[in-house]
Order: sequence, then structure tokens, then C-alpha cells
Amino acid sequence: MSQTESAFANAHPTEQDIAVSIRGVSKNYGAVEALKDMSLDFPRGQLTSLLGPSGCGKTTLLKIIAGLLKHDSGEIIVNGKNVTGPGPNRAFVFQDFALLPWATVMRNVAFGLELRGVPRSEREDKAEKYIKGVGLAGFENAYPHELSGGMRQRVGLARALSVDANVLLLDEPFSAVDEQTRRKFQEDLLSLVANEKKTFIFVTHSIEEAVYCSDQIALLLPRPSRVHEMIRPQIDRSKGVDNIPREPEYLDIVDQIWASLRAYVE
Amino acid sequence: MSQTESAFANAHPTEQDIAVSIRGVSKNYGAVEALKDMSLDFPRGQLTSLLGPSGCGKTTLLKIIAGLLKHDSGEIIVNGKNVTGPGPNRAFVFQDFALLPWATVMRNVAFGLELRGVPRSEREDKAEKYIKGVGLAGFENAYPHELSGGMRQRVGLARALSVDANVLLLDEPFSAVDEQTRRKFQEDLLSLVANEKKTFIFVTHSIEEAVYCSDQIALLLPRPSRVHEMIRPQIDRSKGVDNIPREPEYLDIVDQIWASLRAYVE
Amino acid sequence: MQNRALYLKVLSALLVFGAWEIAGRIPVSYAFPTFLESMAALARMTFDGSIFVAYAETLKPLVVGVAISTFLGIGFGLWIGLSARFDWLFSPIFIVMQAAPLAALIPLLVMAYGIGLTSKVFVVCIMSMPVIVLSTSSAVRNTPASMKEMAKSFLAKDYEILLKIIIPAASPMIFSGLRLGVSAGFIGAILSELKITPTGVGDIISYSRSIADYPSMYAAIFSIIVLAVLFLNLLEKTENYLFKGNDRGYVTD
Amino acid sequence: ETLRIALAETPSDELAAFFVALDRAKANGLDYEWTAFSDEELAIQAILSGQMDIGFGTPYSAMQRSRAPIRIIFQLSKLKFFPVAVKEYTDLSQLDGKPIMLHSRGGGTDSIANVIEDRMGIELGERSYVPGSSNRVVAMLAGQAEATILDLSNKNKIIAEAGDRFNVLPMFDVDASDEALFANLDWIQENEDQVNILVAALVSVWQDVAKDPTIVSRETNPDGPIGQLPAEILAQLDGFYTEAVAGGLYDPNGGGRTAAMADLEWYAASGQLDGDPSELNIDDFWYMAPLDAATK
Amino acid sequence: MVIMGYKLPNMSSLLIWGLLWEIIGQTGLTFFVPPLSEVFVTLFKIIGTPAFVKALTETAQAFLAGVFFAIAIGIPVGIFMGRSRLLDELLLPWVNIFVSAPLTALVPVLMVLFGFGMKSIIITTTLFGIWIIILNTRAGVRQINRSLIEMSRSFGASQFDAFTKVYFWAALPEILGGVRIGVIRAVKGVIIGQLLISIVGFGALFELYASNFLMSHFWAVLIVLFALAFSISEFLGYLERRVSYYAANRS
Ligand SMILES: Nc1ncnc2c1ncn2[C@@H]1O[C@H](COP(=O)(O)OP(=O)(O)OP(=O)(O)O)[C@@H](O)[C@H]1O
Ligand SMILES: Nc1ncnc2c1ncn2[C@@H]1O[C@H](COP(=O)(O)OP(=O)(O)OP(=O)(O)O)[C@@H](O)[C@H]1O
Ligand SMILES: [Mg+2]
Ligand SMILES: [Mg+2]
Repeated sequence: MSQTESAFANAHPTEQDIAVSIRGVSKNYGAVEALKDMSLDFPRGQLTSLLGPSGCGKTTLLKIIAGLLKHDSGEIIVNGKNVTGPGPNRAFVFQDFALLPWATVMRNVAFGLELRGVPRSEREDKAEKYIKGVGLAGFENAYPHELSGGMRQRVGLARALSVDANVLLLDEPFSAVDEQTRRKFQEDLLSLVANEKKTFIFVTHSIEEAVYCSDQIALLLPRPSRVHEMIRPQIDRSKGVDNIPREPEYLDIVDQIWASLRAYVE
Repeated sequence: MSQTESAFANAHPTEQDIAVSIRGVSKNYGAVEALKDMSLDFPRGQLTSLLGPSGCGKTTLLKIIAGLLKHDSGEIIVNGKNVTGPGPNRAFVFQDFALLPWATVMRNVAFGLELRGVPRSEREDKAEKYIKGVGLAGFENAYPHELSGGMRQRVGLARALSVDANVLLLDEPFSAVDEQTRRKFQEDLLSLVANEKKTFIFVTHSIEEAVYCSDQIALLLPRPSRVHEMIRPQIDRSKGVDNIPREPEYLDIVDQIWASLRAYVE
Repeated sequence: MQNRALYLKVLSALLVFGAWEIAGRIPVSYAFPTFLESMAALARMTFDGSIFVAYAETLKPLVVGVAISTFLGIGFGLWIGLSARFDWLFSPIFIVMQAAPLAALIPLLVMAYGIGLTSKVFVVCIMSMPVIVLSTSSAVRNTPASMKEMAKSFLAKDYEILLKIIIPAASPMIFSGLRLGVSAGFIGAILSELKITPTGVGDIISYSRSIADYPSMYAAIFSIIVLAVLFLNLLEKTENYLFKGNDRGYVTD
Repeated sequence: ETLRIALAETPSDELAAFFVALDRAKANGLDYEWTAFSDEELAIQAILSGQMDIGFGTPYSAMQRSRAPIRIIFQLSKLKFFPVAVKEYTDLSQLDGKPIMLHSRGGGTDSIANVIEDRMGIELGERSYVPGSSNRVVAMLAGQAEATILDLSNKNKIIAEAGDRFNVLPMFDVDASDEALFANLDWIQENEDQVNILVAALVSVWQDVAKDPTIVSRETNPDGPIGQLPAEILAQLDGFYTEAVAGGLYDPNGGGRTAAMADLEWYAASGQLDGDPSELNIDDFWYMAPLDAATK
Repeated sequence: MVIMGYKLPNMSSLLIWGLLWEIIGQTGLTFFVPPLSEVFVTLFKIIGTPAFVKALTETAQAFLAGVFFAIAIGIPVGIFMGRSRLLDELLLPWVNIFVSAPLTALVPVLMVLFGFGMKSIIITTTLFGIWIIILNTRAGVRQINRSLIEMSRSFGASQFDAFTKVYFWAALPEILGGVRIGVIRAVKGVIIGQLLISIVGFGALFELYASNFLMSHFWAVLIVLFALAFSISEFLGYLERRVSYYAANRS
């Protein structure tokens, strides 16, 4: 276990370390009970994955934390404060990308900054950097309908990263990108977690990805959604990303999670 | 190697076995060269995966085969006939789902059949079956905006399966569904390939998925897109899906593909 | 592509003008001049400058009225689209305005605002504002929810959601409303010149009609149409320039 | 074949006598239908394009300028217009240099204004145009103008509404036509019979009205377009015709040559006809045969 | 609009405006605006008279026919223009011309070409209503998510199917918006036609009442006309609300 890793492992979440805490949150859509009395803590400077069958309420939970949806009961505490609406400390990557069709890639990426009142030249410099970062250099002036699915998703990602929020809510951010981009992004996220102490809440359907990246994984089971299990994988990433798939330690955690999820289905 | 497997391996594509063949196809979007002089054969009753970085033209290629986009040069031959437009022998699963927002799940799934003139009660029976098949029973009367991302994707999948075409073009069909659903669907596809001799052309970003499911994998490299390598993984699926991730044979192929793709990036 | 569009325009113009010329020569009616006669009249009015004098007069109420309607109309439209309360209170007014037979109401306007510019501006506004308001408000209600949500997550203030999401998303509808509004404004300007006081182009039309100089009458009508079309093309250029990405092209391409 | 008549206004009190005449003509076997237009230019256009047979108006410039052989067959009313002004002015000569509100450029009131200038030796001030007598009444009532020229019924209305503020200025007599019936010469000659019936009926009514103006209200068909008018309007019929006859609005003989001569002079003076009136040929403008037959 | 938990009907705000009218009328500010109550009394007096019934049927016939053509021609043309560049290039200049042509100035031309009867009035009505329907439909179609169209094509939709099952529905919110405005404009068109072409129907009543200063008669007819416009607009508004569940969920 590397030094950083063990530090994380020891720093068991104490009061002041919790970046986001949800307590007894419920949410119904008409007759559909999406979330029921859910409580979860997201420690600061860690990456928490939400893993669960589709339709179990992951997007709903993320939107509630972001302040985009009203919950029916319970409370959301971000940085010690009860929140009811969106705030500058949280940025969102949308499952359906939510790009502005009338705006270029540049304007879309800079849109978060634009809304924060950053002057044009400054925000375009910054956006430029993130556009490069997600591998879209050269497409600054393209419109969303001229991009492939994965490219659109990366625009949404760049937009969220560029506003420099300290809690990032990512709803299946890599579902449409290719393997090598995904791996690069994973490394980028991990370095943001390690170096800038950002807090990530991350929805994914890939158990492997969750196990590889997460400090903790919340397994959710559906209707109404509840936390089934919390797992802290503590993978030793120093072995190199290419070798990890062969590590029995890693494979065991993946299998264990898979077993939990499958148990529910059957 | 199982019997079926070896049979496949031996049956090297001869003239009459090719379901879809593309010859020297090029496609430009204005200044962007998406495909250049691409040739590829898709044998009947096999599953071919297209694997490549995002934006390399996979969707473009699939849409050209489906007859939805005009190619600039070259030809597309489906079942021995040159095609220029869509036909009943091909069904498409869209990367962005393409659901009718004004129609219920039932109507959306039955829409392909509706367009083929199948009478209402018959097509609803059939749709009902496929809705169950993708795990959406109980949501027949929900509208797309009331579904989660993964549920929407499954509606699109059910719609394509229900029309019973013999060539299925799937553009990242499992990107938004959870692991257990994905595995179930993979099994379903494999059984369709084995039992009904359907031809699948399958875009995915998951190397593991490609290796596990495919009879052959086309690695594409971008701008302009060309076929970099053809791989015939020939995994012995009889070992059981749970154990395969630990098979060195499987892991080696994954690594080999990954190395190819990465080589390009770096 | 560019050229084809131009050819098509020229070709269809030739067809229509040709048909006009032939219809005038038959003649379908003694009150229906040929295309060439009308153009000759137009040329005459252009060279002696009378058409410019007339337009200087006609454009006054038109420009003022259209400017007022555009700003107030979009403003009201947005407000109605956004606030149920406002919708409840005010949309009936615009429906009434839209349906009101203006020609019949002109005595009322004359009574209230006299026979000068104010009445004419009023006529232009009554004609053009309701379409703009109604188009804008229905477009506002159809703004994609996911984009509003996205903007909210990035802390857009209400006015920013309005300016940066709702207006661009509604812009195709707003612009089609604007087009109709502007053209209704043209109708209003002419109507007021025919019905309140004949000045400007309305005067040319009614005077040449009363002295049975039909070529001049048709020339005046023709010139208004040309002007209106030029104006609308300008509007379309503006739309394309401002909201380029909204243009997703044609399905047939 | 049905005779198609193009009216230049909606049926109201001024047209009551005409409809009485139509009823009489119908009794004599004339089959007709009518359409109302908003102004006489439209009625003229309708005749020019052959969509209507007989129209209302004074189409002198159309007759001179268009290639269509249009002829007048009957004078319905004379140009009886009334200069109305605020109480300060009591005589036409006081209007020298004062702004005046008229119907439209080149229209009947414009001609009257031209002739007033001529005969009184004055120069009117700025002319503003407000189409529609009733609109001019409104503008006067609202204080938008000080002087205007109105027709009989609107003159009555403004005096009834605000007789304390406005008065009617005395004016010279005019014999020229305000409204006349006209048609295409070819059509007239093809349909001589119908035209004769119509003109005969008109002459008989015009002569009866001259003797007893109340005959109009008595003979009006209660189910016809006039009979259906609101009671407020019907109540005024007798008063209107009594005053009209007294004011010489109608020529019992349908105008004829006198009217034609007066018209040429008047419309030439007012600028609607080009050329010297003495050199113009009456037969290019009027078709006298039916009227001659009816008044024999 | 909801007040204290009560859902007020949509046009109930008219009561407030009606009250305002009554007050202005009662103050006798101008004889042009008689009190609303007086107008209603007049309305009941004239509503059964043959003249009124005849005017109403004439107006209603012209209006319904005009609106029918505006919708039946406008929607397909708008859809065609939205999806095909060739047709759009061919037709848009003319649509622009007609949309911008001061229709009142064109009326004389119409009369020359189509005569003075019902035909011209119907055409005028259609001309007032059709352009917004075409333009809105076109704008709606051009915004359609391309995937939906590709999807229907991939399942072998015929032109007709694509039309009735995808284009129409995807653009329906815009189409309804256009139809609503177009139909209300057509109300104005039918009256203008009845005033400028031949004076029949309600146009004749307006002309008659206005020129004889029968103001409460005038307003009574106007109220009938407004009621017509309102009920149509409300009906279409109701349809619009029916599709609002997906209108804001298209991308
Ligand atoms: N309508 C269009 N106009 C212009 N360029 C386009 C258009 N559609 C696609 N492209 C370009 O063509 C290239 C290939 O796009 P395509 O959608 O086929 O990629 P893809 O392989 O499916 O990517 P992904 O895995 O991200 O979905 C991209 O560079 C994209 O920018
Ligand atoms: N607007 C809505 N109206 C009604 N029901 C809704 C709505 N949005 C979501 N739901 C329901 O709430 C449940 C949870 O949806 P949610 O989008 O949170 O799932 P998810 O976990 O994000 O799924 P996925 O992994 O497929 O994206 C689903 O059953 C869905 O049908
Ligand atoms: Mg989700
Ligand atoms: Mg793609």
C-alpha cells in the first residue's frame, strides 16, 4: 500500500471530513418510490462510486445532492451547511450531456464559467485548456450535432471540470468514451482526488471501474432505493493500471460485488 | 474448444457466408474525413465488434450500412445485394436511443412493427414479450422522460429486437445499463447468434465485452478511419461467464488489443 | 448549392412575372395592368423621386411601431411564458388584440389618438405585437428542461437562464413570430394610410386607384412587397448569425 | 339571367329608395342580386373586370383612362356635400388659408374643395385626408380638425350630436353626380330589356319620392336588407328623405343630359377628367337610351 | 393560475377586464365605450334577428372554410419545407413574400383574380392564417432530433408514415402554437375580407353600426367575435397543454 493510500485508509471519516452528507432522504415521482429514507456520507477528498441496477435512483440521488430536484423529506448537508438549491461548490456532469445545441464546443465548455461571470478571454483560455485535456482540440468551433456521441460526452465533462468546484457529481461520465480515453480520464480523476482534495461522487455501471477508482463504493438496490452495502476496495494502484486486472485481490472484490448485485436480481 | 466454436473457426468466410460486405467506402463531413476507403466483411451468423477511439467513425459506418447516411464512394452489399437505403433486413439500435418522447414505452417498442404494418394486437403482444425481456415489465405505459437512462436504452434495444431483422446494427447498446443487465443481454445476443444465425454488428468501447462476445473484432483507427487489425478471439465461453475474467487466454487478448489501441494514441 | 438557390429564385420569379405579364395582356380585367406597365410606373416614380418621399412618410409609423412591438412583444411574451399568473391576466388581452377587426376599430383610434402619427403607430403596434407575444410565450413554455437544469446546476441566475437558455432555445419560434409581426406591421402601416389619413405609399395606392391609374397602384403594392421581403431577409440573416448552431440542416441533405 | 349589382356601401338609409326601386323592378320581372363593396373604386373595378354588371359610383377617370367602354345610365344623387366647421366660421370665405379635412386625394370632396377655391377666390390651407364621412365626424368631434366636408346623413349626425359646436356653411348648388349607375356598354346593349326595366323603376320611384318622401319608408320591404336595419336607423328614414328632397339631392328625371354636361364640367374642373369639357363628347360617358325611354 | 388552492379557469381573468370596461363605460368617458351591461342587453336584443343570424352563418362559413384550408395546406407544406432543402429554397422566398406582403394591399389583386364572392373572402382568411402555420411547422421540423428520423427510416417507414408518425408529432408543439395564432389571425382575416372585398356578414354589421354610431350594437358584434376567437384559442390551448408533457423533453 502506497503512502497516500494508507493515509486515506486511516483517515476514517470524522465529523469535519464529510464533504457531503445525506440523511434520511426520500423521493417519490408520483406513485414511483425512487428513494426511501436514504442516508450516506461522502468523505472529503475521496471518490465515492454509486453502483446499482439501472432505474434504482442514482441519477435522482445525484440531482438531489446538486440541488436540482426537491427531495420529499430528509436533509442534504454540504460542507456542513444544509442545502436546498445548486451552489458553486458542486458541479454536475449529466448522463444525457445537456449541451446547448446552438453553441459551439468552446461556448459550451466555457458556459459554466460564463455563468460565473468570468470575463470572456479568461474563460476561453481556461476552456481551451480543458478542451485540449479531453482531446477535442481542433473542434472548438464545431456544434454538438457535428460531434460523435463520445465527443459530446467529453464536452460535458470539460464544462464541469472547468468551473473548479470542490464536489463533482458525475453521472456515468465515461459511458460513451473509448477505453483509452476512459483510462486517461480515470487517471485524471485520481490525480484530482490526490492532489486537489476534490470530492467525487461518481455513478458508473462498470464494477471494474468502480473498484479501480473508488475510495468507497455504495451498492444501491432498487425500488425504493436503499444502500445495500458500503465497500472500501483499497486497491494498490502502484502496480500499474495494466497489471491490476490480473491481481487476484482486485478480481476478488469485483466478484464479491458482482455476487451481491446478482443475488438481488435472482 | 467447444464444437460450435471450432465450427465457427473452421468456417472461414466464403462468398455466400458474407451477410454484409463493405468495399472501399469513404465518407466526408465537409472538411472532416470520417471514413476513407474502408473495406470490411461481416460473416453471416457471427457477431462482429467495432472497436476504436471515440470519433473514429463507428457510428458513421453503422449508419452507412443501415442506409441512413449516403457514402461518398464505395459500395455496401447486404445479402448479396447492393444497398442504398434502409431495408427490412437490418435493424438499428441508436447510440442516443431515439425514442419518441410522445409515445409510451409500449408504443415505442412496437413502433418498428407498426411501421411494418403489423396489426395492433399482434404487435402489442410481441412488444409485451420484448419489454419483459429487457426487464421493463410494469413500465409499458410510462413515457420516456419518466425513465432512467438505462431504461430508455433498453426500450431502444427491445424495439430493434422485436422486428426480427437478420442483421442487427447495435451502436453502444449497453453503455447505460448496469452490469447484470449487460451480462444478461450479452447472453441473449450470443444465443441469438447461435440459434437463429443472426448477424450482429456491434459497437462497443469495452474491450472485455468485445473479446467476450465477438466472433471477430475490427480495430479501427481514426481520421480518416481505417481498419487497423482484425482479431478472432475464439474464447471458450463454456467455462462460464464468471470465470472468464480470470482466464489468461482471455486476459492476453484483452491486453493485446489494448496495446494496439494505445500504441496509436501514443 | 449557393448558386442553385439563386437560380431557383430567379427562375420562379421569372415564371410568376411572366404569368403576370400574360394575365395583364389578355387582359383578365381592365383593372389589371401588365407587369411591364407596372414596372414602368415604378421606374417613373423612382426617377421623379416621389416614391422616396412616400416611403419617408410610410416608414415613420412603421419603424417606430415595429420597434415598440418587438421590444414590448418579446418582453411580454417571455413574461407570459414564464409566469402563470401573468399568463392568466394578460394573454386574453393579446388574443383580443389579435382577433380585433382593426379596420372596424379605426374610428375609435381616431377618436382617442387623432389622425396623426400616434394613431398610425398604434395601428402598427396592434397589428404586430400580438403575434410576437403569442409566439414567444408558447416557445418559452417548450424550452428543453434538461438545459434549464444544466444551467441551474452551474448557478445561472434567473435572468441568465432567460438570456442564455430560454431565448436561444425559443429563438426559432420567436423569429417566426417576429417575421409575422413585422409583416403585420407593414399591413398596419398601409391600413392606417388607407383608412386614417392617406399619406405615403397608402396615398399612392388610393390616389392612383381613384384616378384609375392601375399601373401606379400595382407598382406601389409591388414596391411594398419588395421592401418587406428585403426587410425579412435581413431578419433571417440576423437569426442565422445569432443562433447558428440551431440550424441543424435539412433531412434530405 | 341574374343582374349583378355592385353597391359602393352597405345598405343603409341612403340606399332605401334604391331598394324600393329594385322591388318595383322585380315585380316587373327583373331578377337581380347585389353585393356591397366598401368603396366606389372597388365597384368600378368589379365592373371593369366583368365580375359585376351594374355599379355605383362616378367612374369618369376610369372611363377616360381604361380601355373599357363604361357608360353611365342613371344619376342616383347629386354631389350634395356640406362644408361643416366650428362655430367661429360662418362663411366659406373665412376658410381662406385654414386647414381642412377631406375624404381622399382626387376624391369627390377634393373636387369640391378645388371648386370652392375657384369660385370663392380663396386658397384653402393644408388638406388632410380622412377616408369615410363617419371617420371625419369622429375626428371633428374629437377636436382633431376645424373644418371638413360631409355628406347629408353625416352632416345631420354631427349637428345632432354637437350642434352647439359646429355649424353648416352655406354653399352654392352643384348639379354634378355623386352616385350614378353605370355598366359596360357591350353588356348594356346585350341586356337592353333588363336595363330598361331597372331604369324605368328607378325613374318611377324617384318621381314618387319627389312628390311624397315618406313613400320610401312605406314601401320598404320589412324582410329586405333595409327592413332588417336596426330600428334606430329606420326611424330616421322619413326625416332623411324629406330633407334630401328639399335639398334637391335627387333629380326626378335621373340626370340625363343636364347632369352629363354638369359632370363633364365639374370633373374636368376638379382634375378627374383631362381635356376641355366643351370638346368632350357626352356619348363617350353616358348611354341615354334607357333613360330617354323611361322619361318619355 | 391558482389562488388559495383554487384553480381558476383560464379565461376567468376576463371577468376582471369586463369589470374594468363596465366602470369605464359607466363613467361616460366617451360615447364609443358604452357600459358592458348595455352591450349585453343589445346583444340579446339582436342575437335572434334574421339579419344577425345570416351574418353569423356567412361569417362562420367563410371562417371555417378558410381555416380548414390554412391548416390542411399549411401543415404539410411546412413539414415539406422543413425537411427538404430543394422545396425550401423553392418556396421560402414566396412564403416570405406572402408573409410580408401587406395582405390588405393585395386584396384588390385577389378580387381581380378570384372575384368578389365567398371565394375571395375564404382565400383572404386562408392567407391570414396559413403563413404562421407554415413557418412554425417548418421551424418545428427543423428542430427535430435527427435520430428520430433516422430511426423511423431504419425501420422502413414510408414517406407517409414518417410524416404522420414522426414529423407531425415531433413538431406538434410548434404546429399547435402556429395553428393557434393562425386561427386567431384568420378571425381578423375574415372580417377584413368582409370589409374590403364585399361587405357581407359581420363585416357588414360592423360597417353599418360604426357608420351610424350604434356603439352598443358595434360592441355586441365584436363580443361575439371575441368569444369565437377565445373558444378556439382555448381549445387549441388545451391541446397544447396535452402535449406539453413531451414538449419540454425533446432534445
Ligand atoms: N453531422 C456531422 N457533421 C460534421 N461532422 C460530423 C457529423 N457527424 C459526425 N461527424 C464527425 O465525424 C467523425 C466520426 O463520427 P462518428 O459519430 O462516426 O464517431 P464514432 O466512432 O461513433 O464516435 P463515438 O464512439 O464517440 O460515438 C467525428 O470526428 C465527428 O466529428
Ligand atoms: N420525471 C420522472 N417521472 C416519473 N418517474 C421518474 C422520473 N424520473 C425518474 N423516474 C423513475 O425513478 C426511478 C429512478 O430513476 P433514475 O433516473 O434516478 O435511475 P438511475 O439509477 O439513474 O438509472 P440509470 O442507471 O438507468 O440511469 C426510475 O424507476 C424511473 O422510472
Ligand atoms: Mg441515471
Ligand atoms: Mg458513435
